[in-house]
Amino acid sequence: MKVTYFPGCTLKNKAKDLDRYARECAEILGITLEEAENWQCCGGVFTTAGDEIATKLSSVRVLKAAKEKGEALVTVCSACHNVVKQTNYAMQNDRSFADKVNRYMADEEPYNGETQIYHYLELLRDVVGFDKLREKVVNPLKGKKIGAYYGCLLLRPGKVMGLDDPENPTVMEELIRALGAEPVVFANRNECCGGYVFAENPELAKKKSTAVLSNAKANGADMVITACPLCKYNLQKSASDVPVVYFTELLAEALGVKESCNE
Amino acid sequence: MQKVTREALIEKAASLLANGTVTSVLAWKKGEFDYDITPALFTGEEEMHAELVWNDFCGANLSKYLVAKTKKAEGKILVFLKSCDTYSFNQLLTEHRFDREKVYAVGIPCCGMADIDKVKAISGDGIASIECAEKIKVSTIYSEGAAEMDLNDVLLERCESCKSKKHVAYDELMGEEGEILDSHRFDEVERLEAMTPDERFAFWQEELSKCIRCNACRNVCPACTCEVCVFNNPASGVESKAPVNDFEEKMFHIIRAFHVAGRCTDCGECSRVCPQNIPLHLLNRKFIKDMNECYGEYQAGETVGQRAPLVDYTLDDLEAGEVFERGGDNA
Amino acid sequence: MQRIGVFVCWCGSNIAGTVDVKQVAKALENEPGVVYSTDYQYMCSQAGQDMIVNAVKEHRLTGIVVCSCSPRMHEQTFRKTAAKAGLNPYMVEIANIREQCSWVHKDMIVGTEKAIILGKAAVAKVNLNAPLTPGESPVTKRALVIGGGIAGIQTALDIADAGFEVDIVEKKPTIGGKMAQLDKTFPTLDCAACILTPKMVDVAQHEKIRVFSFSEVSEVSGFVGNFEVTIKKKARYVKEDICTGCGACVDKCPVKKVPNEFNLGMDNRKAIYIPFAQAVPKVATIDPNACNMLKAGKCGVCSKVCTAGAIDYTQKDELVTEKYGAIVVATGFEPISMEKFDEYAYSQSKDVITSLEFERLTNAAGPTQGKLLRPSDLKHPEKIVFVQCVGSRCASCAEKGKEYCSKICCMYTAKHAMLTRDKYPDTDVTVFYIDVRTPGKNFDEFYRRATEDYGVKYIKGMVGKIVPEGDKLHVQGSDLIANEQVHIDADLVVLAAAIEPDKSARPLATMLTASMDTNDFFTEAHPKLRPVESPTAGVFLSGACQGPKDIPETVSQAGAAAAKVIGLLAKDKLLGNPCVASSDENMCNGCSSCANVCPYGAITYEDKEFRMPDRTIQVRRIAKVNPAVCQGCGCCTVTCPSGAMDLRGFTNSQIMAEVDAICK
Amino acid sequence: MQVKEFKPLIVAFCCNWCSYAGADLAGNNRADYPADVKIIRLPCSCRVNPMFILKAFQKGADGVILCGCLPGDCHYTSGNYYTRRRMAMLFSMLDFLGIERERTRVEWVSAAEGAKFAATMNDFVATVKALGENKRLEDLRCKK
Amino acid sequence: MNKKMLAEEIIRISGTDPKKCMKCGKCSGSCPAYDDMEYHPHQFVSMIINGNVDPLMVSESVYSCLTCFACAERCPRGVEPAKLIEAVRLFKLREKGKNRMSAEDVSAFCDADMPQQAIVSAFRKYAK
Repeated sequence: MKVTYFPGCTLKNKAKDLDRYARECAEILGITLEEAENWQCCGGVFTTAGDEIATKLSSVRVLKAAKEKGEALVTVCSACHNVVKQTNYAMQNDRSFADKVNRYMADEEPYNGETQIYHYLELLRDVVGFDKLREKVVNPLKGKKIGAYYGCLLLRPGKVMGLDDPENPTVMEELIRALGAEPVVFANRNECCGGYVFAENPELAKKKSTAVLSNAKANGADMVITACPLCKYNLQKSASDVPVVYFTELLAEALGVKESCNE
Repeated sequence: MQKVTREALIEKAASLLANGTVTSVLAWKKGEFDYDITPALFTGEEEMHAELVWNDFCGANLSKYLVAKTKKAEGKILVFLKSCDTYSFNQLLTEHRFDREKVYAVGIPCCGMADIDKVKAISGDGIASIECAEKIKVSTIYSEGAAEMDLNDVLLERCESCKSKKHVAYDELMGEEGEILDSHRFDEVERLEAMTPDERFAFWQEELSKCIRCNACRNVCPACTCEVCVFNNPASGVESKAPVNDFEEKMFHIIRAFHVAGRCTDCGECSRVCPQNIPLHLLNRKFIKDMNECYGEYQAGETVGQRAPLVDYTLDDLEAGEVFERGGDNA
Repeated sequence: MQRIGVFVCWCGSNIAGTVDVKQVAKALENEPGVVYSTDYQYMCSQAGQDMIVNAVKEHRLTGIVVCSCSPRMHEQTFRKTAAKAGLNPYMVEIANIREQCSWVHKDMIVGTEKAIILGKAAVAKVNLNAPLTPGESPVTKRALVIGGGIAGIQTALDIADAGFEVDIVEKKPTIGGKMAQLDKTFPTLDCAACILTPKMVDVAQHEKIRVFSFSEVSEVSGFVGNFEVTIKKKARYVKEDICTGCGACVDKCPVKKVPNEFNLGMDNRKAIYIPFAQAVPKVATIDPNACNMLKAGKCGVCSKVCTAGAIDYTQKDELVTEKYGAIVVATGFEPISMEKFDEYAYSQSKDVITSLEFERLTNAAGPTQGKLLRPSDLKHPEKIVFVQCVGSRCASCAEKGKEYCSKICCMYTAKHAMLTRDKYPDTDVTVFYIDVRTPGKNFDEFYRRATEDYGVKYIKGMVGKIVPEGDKLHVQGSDLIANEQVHIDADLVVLAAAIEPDKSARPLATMLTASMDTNDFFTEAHPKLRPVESPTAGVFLSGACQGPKDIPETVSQAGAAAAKVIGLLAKDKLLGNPCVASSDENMCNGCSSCANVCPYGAITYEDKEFRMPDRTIQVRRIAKVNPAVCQGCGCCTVTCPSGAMDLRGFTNSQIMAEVDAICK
Repeated sequence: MQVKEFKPLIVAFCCNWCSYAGADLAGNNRADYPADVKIIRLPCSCRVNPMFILKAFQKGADGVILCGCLPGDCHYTSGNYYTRRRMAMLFSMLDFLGIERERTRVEWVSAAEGAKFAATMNDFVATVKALGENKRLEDLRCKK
Repeated sequence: MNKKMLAEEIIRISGTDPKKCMKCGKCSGSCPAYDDMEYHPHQFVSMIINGNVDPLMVSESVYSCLTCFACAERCPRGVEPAKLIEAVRLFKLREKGKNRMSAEDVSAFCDADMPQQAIVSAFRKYAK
């Protein structure tokens, strides 16, 4: 299966490993991530106002590109996923917004949210299947107790994202189990890390990140995984000593390609 | 879309007759003129070779005839259904009007049917013969040689705005399946809605004044299969043989449209058969459009067992007076 | 042709003051069918009625028009008068020339003119009237109560005490329902078991009551007075009539780790079990999903220890069919699942519980023998947080919560908080509330006592997130009055889960053709005036199946439903309303449109043979209206495309004749 | 010559349980509304067949009004909901044919709303009066 | 623009209906930035309903909102206070010269590990 892949700007820079591991692992699982041509930055956050058009056009462009190829669109970064998915939802459900966008992009064929979007985790769960993934694991992560940190962007708004139960998600826990490790459920896994506010108010961000990791630690996690570069950044800057890694790194390790990715 | 040939139809019917699947075949045959094709029941292969017709004038929707024919027939009836006919077929099943077990439905692809008035406009009156091949060739008693025309130039209105090339019911499909189309069938309704009430009144006064109450629209309509029509029933209070006053025709058409509202599949037979060319389908489409807009998209006959908008409700439906306010002022 | 008499009433000066009654009588004299026309001061008086009776005889009248006050006032009176004169009572029509004419118009000429037109319309209608006879149907003098909670129990007892037979169908192995699981009841703090179990015993011992426990209704046919119901008695693998309820089998059963549903899974029961000590019937039941004998054919201990020989591993589900005159629905409620509200960490911590679980934790027969110990480590909780409105008043997402107020939570939360502080005064108790709703006798006083006398802290605000950390539950909520966010490290959190109708209600409603609202609560025939009846004749509603209710309300409604049932069963025959729909089989297409809109399920279809003019026989599907079930709204008549369906007393031609007369 | 005042002919279909009782209450309260309104009593607003309305117009009515129980209060639980859909569709159709939309109306009047009944009738009569005689429905077929 | 029009404009931008609020306070019970806000989520809703928007326009609270959508997800009435806060923030930023952050500010918080996404997001939130 071939899918259109939207890496986003961070994965091309600071989060290169998130990207590398994701591509390599997908190949092993029989999926080719083909990077979209000429993609533009998603903007990092989705502006909920219906009259904000310009900031959402980059998402619409990549969605259209996938539609033209007749492929699904895959994202790895939580923020990109949130922006693209929310934009697509608005294109499907907010007529006046969609009309404005389509008018703005007048030279092209109208787009009404036809593209199927997967977060990489959904790809693993719904397309590959965790049972199949388990079979491909060569290096089971036995004995590791891992907390899955979802943050906000993957899950909320639940009605739009539809990735999982926004209050009681299970996808990453299932992933951890499939990789042979033991998931640690902790309540703060869907609480905010502080997000972009660190730029204004680093103390607030630190407070939030510390609360997340201390809750993970209190529930016995040796390590926390995330899909979001900003979450990872905030969590790592907090006062906790729990290591934070991208979920794709864990995946690569279990599939035995971590070393080759780093060559 | 690849056309299915008459020979293929006969071959299919003959084989089903031969293997005992069906005992009769509901199809079309020539009437008084070449363009006057009417439904007919066949029981033998020879008969079909002699009379069965399948060409650009087979507009007649055979679904309705199943109501009467299945009651009489002993075995199964093979019926050929164009995509639009299959909607009527399902709608009749929803209303329990015939026994599905007694029918073997064969879906056949359709490229649209010809409008004889459009043909005549090109060829002139006095048609002697028509040949349907790549082109439609028409010879008249007044001219030498034949007028040639493309089917696409003389399509019936209902085929120009065809809503679906997909068959929603069949036991067997000949040729390839089509798709539900993004038709522009409400454009004309919208044009009328955009007029002033005076203009609309003038339009309908002009059109309905042509009505001669021949009842052809009712008799052909696949939704009009009542055992006794209200207009023939003295107890209904609207029975009428001859109009009492000028309003009578108007009333006839409103009541007829209302009676089939939610049940009309928009097959367009009413307008096709109207000898006065009154665009009766616009009344039906107005109801369909209103129901779609007010109560959600609904296509009668799409599946068997649907609940039509007028036999359903929600607690927060719009009020009768609000129907005019939806979607801006259309006055 | 009818011979119609017209009687114009003066109503003293009420009518005669604005309407020239003589002129009305005179004008109507010439209407088609009218053979006699007169006026009188008070038509409804004895003298007036006698005048009508005499005129009927003298002029051989076949129809009567009374021009008088509203038919809502005296239609019944004049129908009786007609009957006295030997006429069919439905040959009477009233022209309302008082409320809708003389009282609203001031001008004599205008009033008279209108009164004449109204009279003409009535005459036109009577010309087409036909004698109508109400249908009669017998009444089976037995009631079925579906659900054996407090609602069903009370209804059954009240009906049985009036001398009628009652069967209770309960899907669980015992009757008692939710109330049996409760500890104390508000606002009096009676012990629930103390007031419920005597009633359960009454049920068991009442000679007029049969209990079908561990049974479900599987089919319903018929109509008011004449229902036929098939009851499925599920196999319990114990012969109910032989088992003595001694409990020896339960003691010896080796399968010990089956979650005990009566204690909401907070402790375990055996594979063979009696739900609780006061169960009715007190009979053991084997859980086939847990029993080794039934699963693998190995064990048989219970059979060996049962001296009565009541164990029967070969028992099968059994179907029983019985006739009933009335059916009472008392299917009750369930708390909603907390699955979608995991911001409260219900799935993550055993110490986040629902209020019903809290009831079991404080109940002497519960898993902790009534000591308030938290489930995770059986320690006494020192800080308890109650959260109200969990899933109630939730309009954002239908699959998550319920839009309505669950009504009972404010009171039971106050009760829980108060009882906790009473038994364990060292406990810190906080309640998060949106509004405290206490309409009810002694309810607000009760709630005030919780705060004033027992020191329960009420915080106006809502909990947003609960984070279990270590052995604490970190509760984060808002205090809207203080305008601050509060953080409480609690030991136990109790969620007041919204309540919803029992899941069995929806399929049951379909079987009964009883209507439900969008929340699956049964709809009442009239929200104010017929609150315990379903719109479907002969089906009555008791308890929370109709809407959230507390115990006192449930018991009153149960009694009211019983009174309605008794009123029905006391009749030997039911007289129907003759103004019902009927379908002309010669015109009916059998299209099912009418059944789609019938609110009462009065229309069924049958295949009928018709002899055709050519002597062939044709089978056609046709509609049949059950006159005992039809209430005569006429909705079907308009839906019917062929006009086969008509409404007696208000036929198409009668109404058209009125229209004609008015528009002439 | 004096112009004769136009007296419209109004047919009002009222359901027995709410709006007919509302009309009675209007009478009890001696409310005032024009005698042009003639009420026909039916069990439920859902008994009104579009044929009745058309018949009234055919026979010369200038306006037709349907009154029923408030939504949610129907004596038969759902009758007025069907009425609402049917009449919305019918009225829209009449408008589509160029007939004045003000000549038809549906109003929900409860048994307690005598004053509302009278006010509704006053308003409706005034509206129809302003429209003048019902020509269109009668004349639709004739060419000018 | 008068008070009422301002509130209406903010409601329009937000695409949500504050009148659905039943004043339960779950938004403020959920908010992770509560203590860093002068006006809290439930106050945003209430003040906008009341047309009392001026204090919100001058408050720093809008910049403390993390847009984590916890209030929106948990609101039992579908009011989604985050969208109202976003609308006020946008309204402020859209005024001429009201950008809160400029390129020069970046160096102040930038470090070697910071993901690109962080700068982009901050600009979306703090500048037009």
